[in-house]
Amino acid sequence: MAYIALATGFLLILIGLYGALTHSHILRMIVAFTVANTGVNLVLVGVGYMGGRTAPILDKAVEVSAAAQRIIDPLPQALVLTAIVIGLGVTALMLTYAYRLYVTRGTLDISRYTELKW
Amino acid sequence: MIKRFLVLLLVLSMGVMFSQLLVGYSPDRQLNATAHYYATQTASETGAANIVSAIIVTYRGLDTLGEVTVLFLAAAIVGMVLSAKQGGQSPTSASEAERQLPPYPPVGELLATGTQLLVPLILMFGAYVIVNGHLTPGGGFQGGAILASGMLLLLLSDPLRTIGHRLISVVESFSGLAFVLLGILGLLLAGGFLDNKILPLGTFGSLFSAGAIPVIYIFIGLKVGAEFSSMLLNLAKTEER
Amino acid sequence: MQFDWMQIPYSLLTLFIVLNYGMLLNALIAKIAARVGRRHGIPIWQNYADLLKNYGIRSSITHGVMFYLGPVFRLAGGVGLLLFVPTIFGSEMFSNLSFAGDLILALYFVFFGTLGMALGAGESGHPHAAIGVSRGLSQVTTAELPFALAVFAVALQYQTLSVTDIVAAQQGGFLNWTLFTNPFAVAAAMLGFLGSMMRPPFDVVLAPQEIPIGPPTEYHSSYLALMQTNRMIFPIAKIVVYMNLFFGGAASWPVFFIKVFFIYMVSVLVGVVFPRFHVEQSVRWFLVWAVPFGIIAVLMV
Amino acid sequence: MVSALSFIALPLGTAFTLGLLPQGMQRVNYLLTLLALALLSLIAASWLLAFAAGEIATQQIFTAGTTPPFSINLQIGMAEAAGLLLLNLTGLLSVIYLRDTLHQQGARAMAVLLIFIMALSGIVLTRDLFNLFVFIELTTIATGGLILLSHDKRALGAGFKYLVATQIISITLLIGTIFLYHDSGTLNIDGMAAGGLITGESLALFLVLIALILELKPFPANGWALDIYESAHPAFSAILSAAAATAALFAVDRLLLVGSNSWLPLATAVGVVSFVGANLLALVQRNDRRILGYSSIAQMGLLLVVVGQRDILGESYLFIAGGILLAHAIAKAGLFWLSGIIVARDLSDWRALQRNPLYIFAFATFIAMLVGLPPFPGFYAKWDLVHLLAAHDRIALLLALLFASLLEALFLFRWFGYVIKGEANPEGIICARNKLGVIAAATVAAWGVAYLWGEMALQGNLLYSIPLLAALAFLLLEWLAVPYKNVLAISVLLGWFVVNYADYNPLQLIFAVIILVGGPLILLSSFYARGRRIGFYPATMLMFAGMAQLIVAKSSFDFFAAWEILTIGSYYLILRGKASEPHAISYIIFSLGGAFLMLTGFALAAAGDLNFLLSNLSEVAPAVAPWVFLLLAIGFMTKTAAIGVHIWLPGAHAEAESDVSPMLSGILLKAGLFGLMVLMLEMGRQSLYGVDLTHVMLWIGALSALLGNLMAAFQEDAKRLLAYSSIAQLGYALFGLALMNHLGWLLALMFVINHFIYKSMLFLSVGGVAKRTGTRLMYRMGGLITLMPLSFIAVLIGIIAVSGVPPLSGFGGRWIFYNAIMTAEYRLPLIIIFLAGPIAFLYLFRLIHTIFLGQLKDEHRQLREAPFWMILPQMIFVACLMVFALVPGLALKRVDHYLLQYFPEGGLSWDGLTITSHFGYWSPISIMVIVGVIFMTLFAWLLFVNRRAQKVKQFNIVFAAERPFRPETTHFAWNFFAPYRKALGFLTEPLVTRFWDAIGEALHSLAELLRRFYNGNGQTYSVHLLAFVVITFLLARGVS
Amino acid sequence: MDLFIRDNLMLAMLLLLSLAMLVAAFMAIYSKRSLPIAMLAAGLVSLLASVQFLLLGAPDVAMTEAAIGSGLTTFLFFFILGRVRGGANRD
Repeated sequence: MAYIALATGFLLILIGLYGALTHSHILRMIVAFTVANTGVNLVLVGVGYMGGRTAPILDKAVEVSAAAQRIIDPLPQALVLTAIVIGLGVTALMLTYAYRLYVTRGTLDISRYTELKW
Repeated sequence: MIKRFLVLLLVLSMGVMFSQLLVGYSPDRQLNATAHYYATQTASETGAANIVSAIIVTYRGLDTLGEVTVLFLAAAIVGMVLSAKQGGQSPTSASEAERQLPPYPPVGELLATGTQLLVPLILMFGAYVIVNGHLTPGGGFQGGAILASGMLLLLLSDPLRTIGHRLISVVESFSGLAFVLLGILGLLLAGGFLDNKILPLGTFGSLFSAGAIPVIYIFIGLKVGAEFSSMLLNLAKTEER
Repeated sequence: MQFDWMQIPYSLLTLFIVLNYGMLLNALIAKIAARVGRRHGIPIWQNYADLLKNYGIRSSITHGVMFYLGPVFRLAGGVGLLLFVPTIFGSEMFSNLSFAGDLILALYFVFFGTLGMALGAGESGHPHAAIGVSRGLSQVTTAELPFALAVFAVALQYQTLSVTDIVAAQQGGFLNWTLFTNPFAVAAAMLGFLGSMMRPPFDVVLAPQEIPIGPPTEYHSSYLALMQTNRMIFPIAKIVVYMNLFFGGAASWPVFFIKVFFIYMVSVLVGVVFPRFHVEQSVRWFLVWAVPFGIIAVLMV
Repeated sequence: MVSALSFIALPLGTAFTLGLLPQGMQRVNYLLTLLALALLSLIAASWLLAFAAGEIATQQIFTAGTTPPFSINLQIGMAEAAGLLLLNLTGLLSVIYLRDTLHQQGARAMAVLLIFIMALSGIVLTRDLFNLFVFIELTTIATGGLILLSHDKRALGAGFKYLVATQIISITLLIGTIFLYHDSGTLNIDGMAAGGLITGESLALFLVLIALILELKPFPANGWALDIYESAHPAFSAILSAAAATAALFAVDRLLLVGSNSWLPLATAVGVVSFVGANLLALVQRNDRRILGYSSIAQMGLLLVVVGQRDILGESYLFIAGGILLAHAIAKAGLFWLSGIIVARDLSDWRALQRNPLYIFAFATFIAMLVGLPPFPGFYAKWDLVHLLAAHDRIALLLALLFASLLEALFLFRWFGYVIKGEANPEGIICARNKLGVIAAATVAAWGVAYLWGEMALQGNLLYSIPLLAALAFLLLEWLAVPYKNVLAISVLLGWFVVNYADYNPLQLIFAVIILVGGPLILLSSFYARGRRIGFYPATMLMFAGMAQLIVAKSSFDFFAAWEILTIGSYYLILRGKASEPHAISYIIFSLGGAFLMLTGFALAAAGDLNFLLSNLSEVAPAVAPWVFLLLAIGFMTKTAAIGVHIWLPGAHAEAESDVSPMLSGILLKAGLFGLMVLMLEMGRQSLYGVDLTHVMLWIGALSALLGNLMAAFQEDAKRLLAYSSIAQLGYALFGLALMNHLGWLLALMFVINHFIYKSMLFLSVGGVAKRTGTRLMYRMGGLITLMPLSFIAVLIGIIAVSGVPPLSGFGGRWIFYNAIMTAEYRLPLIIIFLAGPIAFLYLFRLIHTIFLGQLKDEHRQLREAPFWMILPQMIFVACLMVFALVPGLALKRVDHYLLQYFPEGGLSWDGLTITSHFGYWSPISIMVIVGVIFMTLFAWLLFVNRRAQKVKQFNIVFAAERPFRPETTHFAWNFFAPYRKALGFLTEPLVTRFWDAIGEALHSLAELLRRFYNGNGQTYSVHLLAFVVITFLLARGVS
Repeated sequence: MDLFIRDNLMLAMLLLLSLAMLVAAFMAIYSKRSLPIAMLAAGLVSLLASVQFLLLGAPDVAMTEAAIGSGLTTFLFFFILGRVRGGANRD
């Protein structure tokens, strides 16, 4: 099952990258990147997944003593949590940039922002 | 077309790399040493039932501090980007385009009433998620996001409502500061920076347990909520220009 | 060899002999050349007359210090060259002042007069003098080249730079002359010799026929006399070097007179045969025809 | 010790506090920010001091009361402390610099800046991979915000491009991280490295590494970064370049530990490509900030190479990496800060710096630091790096690095040239006190680090060398007027000579006299200058300091350092000329190119010995010895301007100031000869692939002599003529050395002395004339003999001496020359040099004729003799020449005996008046007397017969039936040797010049072509980035 | 046996979800005409991912992804889209 998650995640990343690199509309690029980011998150979780185990929460179903045999590796999940929040931060920033670019130049075509080059 | 093809080629090459990763991957049968430690020691060391929360708040607290900072940064920068000081005035073409936009349609009755009903509920739910972060799924981030969505509703229902920006800013900064101070307290009173044992661990599985984790989570929640809200507010203000 | 006061009168004697011989030889050669051209030619004492006349002319002008000193340089160069080389082999009396330096001194002192002359002419009021100088320098530098190579070949051959030693090595029959032991060097040197004698076909520098050009036309009276004196001495002095290096030197004055005469004649004969060269032509000519001989000579030793 | 956690907690706390303060309290906010950064810098400094003093060992800081790998830990050691100090100090200074902007932007910007610095510190400190990711993301986002500090509207676009690029980087990094975790079971980097679970093949490791490397903005996947450098606020660019890159480097360095060094080649390869590529592209840049961006990228490339070569650098690793890093950081930050006070963005707009010599000093310091000149840390670091590379046979890498360094020097020095030369726009600079303070701090830091690195260097601190200090001291004396400084300079040089006189061996003594006595002699002419002559004395003294150190250098390091110092000094001197900028750049490039070859040579010879003694050159392994010889010889020959590498000389000498040209020609060129002497004495003959290298040098010497003379003959510019003549003269000297026999060496030394005397003299006279007439074109002059008789005498004596006509000292040279070649084994090059001989005559005559003889030009009728102070040294030189002509033994006898040690055969005998060799003899005094007597006799005779000669007026002449009325018509001056040119001109076709021009052209075209690659589209940049990852991966896989 | 069915059931669900996500992702990239649809599709991907997280035993992540990834992000998108409406068509 981990393989499915991983494969899906990878495919999402690839799709996202392809979209980000082929669309010249800034908002579409950002959308594509969020897809890719979702893919990354999926990969992260997928890597930590272990078949037949439960979520890393110690409650009545999972006693502390048996935890080592029953739960899934919690670390990747913690990482993903962080990654999601960071992703949001970056996305928000990019979106604001997009807005601001639009306000100053009136276009959202990235190929128009080439006044700095060479 | 050539560019698309090139990109496709590159993406496929990346795919090949990923497939190699996939082929080389085999799921663990046993928890590795790190995970094993978390599984066995979390309860006794931190007193938190939700191991993920324990990791986020304590073991990898530094990450979380960074994470919170990311949001803080994002909010601050969104503010900076949107503030009019930078980059001069917008060119006429864009502002004309904006002026031609039809004014926002009046908010429906349903939404207005729904908001008034829902917002307290949402805020309550957010608080719950935050406070129970060390026991059940959820925590500061999720709860913070929920708090922010409440704020969002408020904004939607009345775009012109001025919410105390100053208040949000103070909450944002204060909770951040508190987080850092708690961390330093850990350094001073317990085993290290962000150690949660500055407070008694309490009874495992109860609300008031897990040392400082809930406290920290509260601040995180407040902070995350405030950050999101401030971002939204900043964005909302753009409309008035 | 050390300096001895007696060498001064002896050197002056050499100078005197060579000067007179030069006067006569030049006149003789002019006459021969005239006869070849079916002209009558000058009397044999013409050079004496010219010299005396020019020294006697009272009116003279100067364009400046260097103009004034030019002929002095020139003649000092000629006299110095003569005196730095032993004239008669085996004779203490006529080894002149050669204790001061060896072959190299002779080789470089040639330029002393040239330089002075060029400077003097440069200060004259006439642009053509400078043109003559520029041509003359261009030509002489390439003409000296095969000679220098030949000199070096000879020096290598005999492993010495002392003129006396070189002559000594050539004694014992004419087959020992460098002319026969190292014909390439001699060929190179003789080709260079043609150029440095300022005779046809390499006399565009002086250009007696077409236009008044070059230093001699600018100098007059006693300046000209000094230069004429030099023209009597310098070729002989130069030929003495050649004679010593390539033709076995001279053990006595008669041999000296004969050898010098024949060596001089070489340049005269060539001059009669060839048309006059442009300077760049002669420069190329020396490089193409004379220098290779010199190179071969140096490489073969 | 304050906990290292304060580097994270303190700025964060401050940043949050800023939000708490009510708005409108910008001053308080600003002070808080300042205070926090100052405090952090202090803390970092205290850590660094503690480490340096050896009080503490590397420390781990745990968090969350648990040990790693279960919690995140930080580590601080010496390197980290230094890095932190650098980061926080840069931050602090930038904040001071940004005062106004920050006041305007408010608390948010300050908070972002603080967090940025915090995140960078975090990158340096953390030992946890994911934590690293978090900090990197923080820097990314903060960068996105700080770009907006700029007033440049284009910054917005640049920022977006940057964000897009970082998205791809972070995706790569995250994927790599999680798989590394999966494979090793830990996120702790040390744990990964120690566990041994991660093999070199690990793709995950590759992804992480490449992502971190991409953070360093490697060429060519760096378009986004360049745009930021160009458009962001310079103070931010300073942080980005100095601090952010530093932090990223720490990260890369740490990660390379994992996988047991197997990815080091990757780092090296990427580094080399960056270093070469970025420097290449910078060649065609005109925008100052973009060029700084390129340079930053190049420096990062270099550092990446250093990191990649860690396996062979051993204990020197930190010293080298630190040296280069600090040099880069301080210089780059300083330059960015400087760019902030310059109004316009073209490189030539930096001319505004001319307004104050202190700006120029700062600028020069930064440029020198970037290039890696002594005494800055980059110099020591490069020295060690090159030596270690050579010791491990990584020659190709070494050459690539040096090539790129040369490119870097090219564009940096060209820039420097723009700044020094030309008219400054007085409004081109806006300075505020805070900005100037920051720049001053950077300058001070530069020198401080230079001192520090000198202290740490094995080879000893260059800043302790008294000559260098003396030269630098003249910087402080700049406010004095010329006469005082001149007196001081002369006495310093003479004093140094007197003090060291006893320690020189005869060979050194000859050079010492030329440098330390000859130098003051030429300096006498500097008394004519008025005002303060800013910049002249430090440069001159720097050159002399280098020379003085060069001749006494014992180890290759001292030698090389002295070489570099004299090169810099002379470069500044050359640059002072009016139109000398292009020539100065070609001089410095050829000099540095030569120096790099030397460096390689020394490194090969040393085989890892960082403090290699020159005397050990004789014991170099036979396999490398010929290569060492070749490299060193080429290096030295660049300075002697042997044909092929001569093209810098004519312009440099011609365009230099009147009193500088003689120093350059008479003194500076001798450095190369000295080097060759040392080399050949120690190494003797070497042959490579069966070719005897001394034979090759023989050819080069001969060709230099021939072509130098020939080109001199066709010049119209008097100083150029002399310059070409120098090429030829040094060709003779080179030839003499290459003969490798006693007389050959004596010949070379004779030329050294002679050339110094007469070329200094000629340059002074011609300089004086040029000063009076205002032109150097000879055909514009004429007839000056009456107006400037003393100059004329100097030139006359000079040319007689140069041409080798007896009785002056030049003849001595020729005589020794002939004796020397009598025993030579090779004849063909001799023939070439024969060809050269008479040609000297042509140009010398040209010189004296066209300037002094002929007709006086109308516009020159009012001229006076050259200034007294220029004539005085000339007359002294005339006297020297006479003395040397009469008694050459004075100078040569001792050397002759000394040379017997090395060449026992063929010495001269110096009995009485006559000097005798195996082949011939020569009596200078006799010659002088005889010639004098003959000359005087004839002169007296002429005076007697021609006592009433009349001086005629200029136009009192007639030719071709006309009375000339204009001087031009009576003075044949232009294209003097036309026939000669027709016959031999083909030899002077500027083939060599064309060759070098073509190389330069090709490089520039290539750069112009390559930079089209940066088309400005952020998306394309991302494609580059992805392509970079893929291609690097494929290559890495292909190799392994 | 029970476990086996549960496993297969989960597998099927995961596959289905993955498929749906990929389709949604393609929509997000390929919806040529409508930007809002692309944004919605991206949000959908995120939402489906959060379900998958739940299945993969990561409830914390699921919550976060749902709240932040699909919720706030999508909202932000629309917010900005509202501000720049018309910009897309102008070029």
